[in-house]
Amino acid sequence: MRLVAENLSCERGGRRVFSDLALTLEAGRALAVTGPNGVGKSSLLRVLAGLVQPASGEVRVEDGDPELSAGEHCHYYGHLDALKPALTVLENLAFWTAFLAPGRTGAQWQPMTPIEALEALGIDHAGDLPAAYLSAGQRRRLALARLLVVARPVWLLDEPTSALDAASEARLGQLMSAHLAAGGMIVAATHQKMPLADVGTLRLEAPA
Amino acid sequence: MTDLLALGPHAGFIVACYLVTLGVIGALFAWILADGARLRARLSAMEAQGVTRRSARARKSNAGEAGS
Amino acid sequence: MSGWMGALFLRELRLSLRVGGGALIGVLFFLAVITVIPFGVGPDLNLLALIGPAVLWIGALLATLLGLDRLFQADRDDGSLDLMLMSGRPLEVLVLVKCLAHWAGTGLPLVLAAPVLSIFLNLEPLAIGAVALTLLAGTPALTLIGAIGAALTVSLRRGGLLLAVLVVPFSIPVLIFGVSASGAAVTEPTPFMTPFLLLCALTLISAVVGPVAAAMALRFSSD
Amino acid sequence: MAILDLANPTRFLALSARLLPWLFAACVVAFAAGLYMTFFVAPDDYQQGATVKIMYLHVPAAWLAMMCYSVMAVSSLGTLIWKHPLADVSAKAAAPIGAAFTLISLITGSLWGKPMWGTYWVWDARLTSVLVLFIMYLGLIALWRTIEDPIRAGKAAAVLTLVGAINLPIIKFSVDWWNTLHQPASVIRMDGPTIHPTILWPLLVMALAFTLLFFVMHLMAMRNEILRRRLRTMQLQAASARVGVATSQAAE
Repeated sequence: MRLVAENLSCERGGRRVFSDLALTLEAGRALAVTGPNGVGKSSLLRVLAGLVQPASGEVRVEDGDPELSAGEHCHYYGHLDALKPALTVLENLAFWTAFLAPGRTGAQWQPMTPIEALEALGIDHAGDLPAAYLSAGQRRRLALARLLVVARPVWLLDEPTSALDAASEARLGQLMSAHLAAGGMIVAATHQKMPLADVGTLRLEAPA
Repeated sequence: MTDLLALGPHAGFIVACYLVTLGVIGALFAWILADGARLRARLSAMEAQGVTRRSARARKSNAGEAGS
Repeated sequence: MSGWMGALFLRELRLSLRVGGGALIGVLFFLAVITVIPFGVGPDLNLLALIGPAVLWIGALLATLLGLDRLFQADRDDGSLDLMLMSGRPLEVLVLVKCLAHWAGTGLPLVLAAPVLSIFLNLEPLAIGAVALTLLAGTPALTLIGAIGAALTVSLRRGGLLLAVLVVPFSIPVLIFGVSASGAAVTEPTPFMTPFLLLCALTLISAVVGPVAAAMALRFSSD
Repeated sequence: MAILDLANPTRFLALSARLLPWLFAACVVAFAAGLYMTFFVAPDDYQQGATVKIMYLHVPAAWLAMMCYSVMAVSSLGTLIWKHPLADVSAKAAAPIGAAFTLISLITGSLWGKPMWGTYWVWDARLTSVLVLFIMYLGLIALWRTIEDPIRAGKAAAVLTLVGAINLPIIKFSVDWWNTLHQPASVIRMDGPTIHPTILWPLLVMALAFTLLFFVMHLMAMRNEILRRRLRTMQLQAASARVGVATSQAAE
């Protein structure tokens, strides 16, 4: 399975954000997208996720699930946590578990149950508390838990390590390595170094 | 007891009024009691988990100093 | 297949009933509108009986429309809408489920409150039954049509009022048949069934047009 | 020295625990006396016959609705001006009780109206202003329910209550004026019988019984509210500290 994007260009508010960008990502590999602020890292992730129509070019997942679009193979972990403060932590996670359609139901893609996901991220003690009572770091970890409970091969992470403390960052590193080992792919827009071994980098330059 | 029966032609309305009043006040009273019981139960469950209030923890640490 | 729809329906309903949810606010608004009108029109019971159904219907229309602006905006603000667009679930069915949950939280209480409020408007039992029945058949249409406006104004900060302005023209047929059906139940010559069946037809049409148009608007709204 | 330092919630809980049984007993006695006098002592009215007995519920309930709103208004002053920590607890506890009494007053008024005017609802000046008061109560309860943080909700509700308190006389006056402006022939004054001692006494006793009932329920609701806030702070604590950490602190 491969994530392929060819001569992608994207416009936001009439401004050309990036143009004729191409990338291919093999299974089991991770890609860090770097570059100064405003160069379009987040826009690239949103284009890969299918949330934004590219001005030109196309994104496809080769030998993935033919009926699904490229976006439906991806988990999108953006700046917003998609959590409802009025619902408890478990209710939030249980909803996404039931709601999101899995990207591929291959054998090696065993998703975790909500409880396991919370334990993997160290917030299982707050399971029955309303999400409103969580700290920023805990909310980010709860958003990360969504990636574990539904099996999708491609992870699109926007600033994954932001608002995470050292322990959580280490946990994130382990989860990412496990995902890659299972044949998954990760595209992360980030400034800091990724808690991963070998990571390809794609540097976006501001258009000359 | 005969006076009780002499409620006149509109007895139904009088009884209805008293029933409504009893109903509304009864429901409110029951809700307050139930709410209190539910809160006390969740509070004791919290305490059982070891989550203590600041003042309780302060008292405990004072007791600790006083004791040692 | 029905797992995700059930999960979405329960989530929306639970959110609307919890603190900060908008479920019962619709009924309070309805009560406020119905109470205010006699102060303008005057306490003459016969006049109130005459305009009763219209007052109840317009109150229900306003209560539904003004409760709809958070239908998609709440999800957009916290990022849930992006995930819903990527969820691999048919967006039209998703919008339909959200509308049903919103109707169950806001529309249904209106239908249940209408008979109580019609006492203030001195409606006789037959008219009360007719208004309740027509509201039951008509309020889903108002929610489904309003969802189009909600989807169109999802990215606007103060979309609520604009939503009502955009959508009121589409809800006029529902209002006309709703009021004439509830009025027909009282005045003998005009039949009740014809306007009522047309009202049901309008609801079924809006059950198709609403979600499709709203889904399209949502796809364009994400930037 | 503050007359009774009720500001401290723990002391308030202890004091109210001791006071409640006595208040409850007094309330039961007052109701027993009131009901006995209503049914056995008070004569029927020459016009309305026995339906006047509804007045013994309707009028006290309306008085209580007003009294409850004034308790909330004073509590709102306590929240905004004197910064009394228990003031918003008292206001939030009183709102549902006030709404309940207003509802009783509305329903009994409407049931009283049916035999007298043949219709359940008449836009009589007093009934109308009680209806407006009912909507204000529901608005306050809704405001309490939508703002999550109790302190901010307390301040917002206090402002709304005070605005309401200022507007109540204005509403009362304008409704009376509106009523006389559209003076439909069918409405007769709601006063009913001239207050004759044998009718006045049961009314006062019933009013006392209702007032005692209000204080009993108000104290109980305030105790619940204090427990609810304690639960909330403990939940916030539970979320921030892992349970393990909390116990180790406790063990120090």
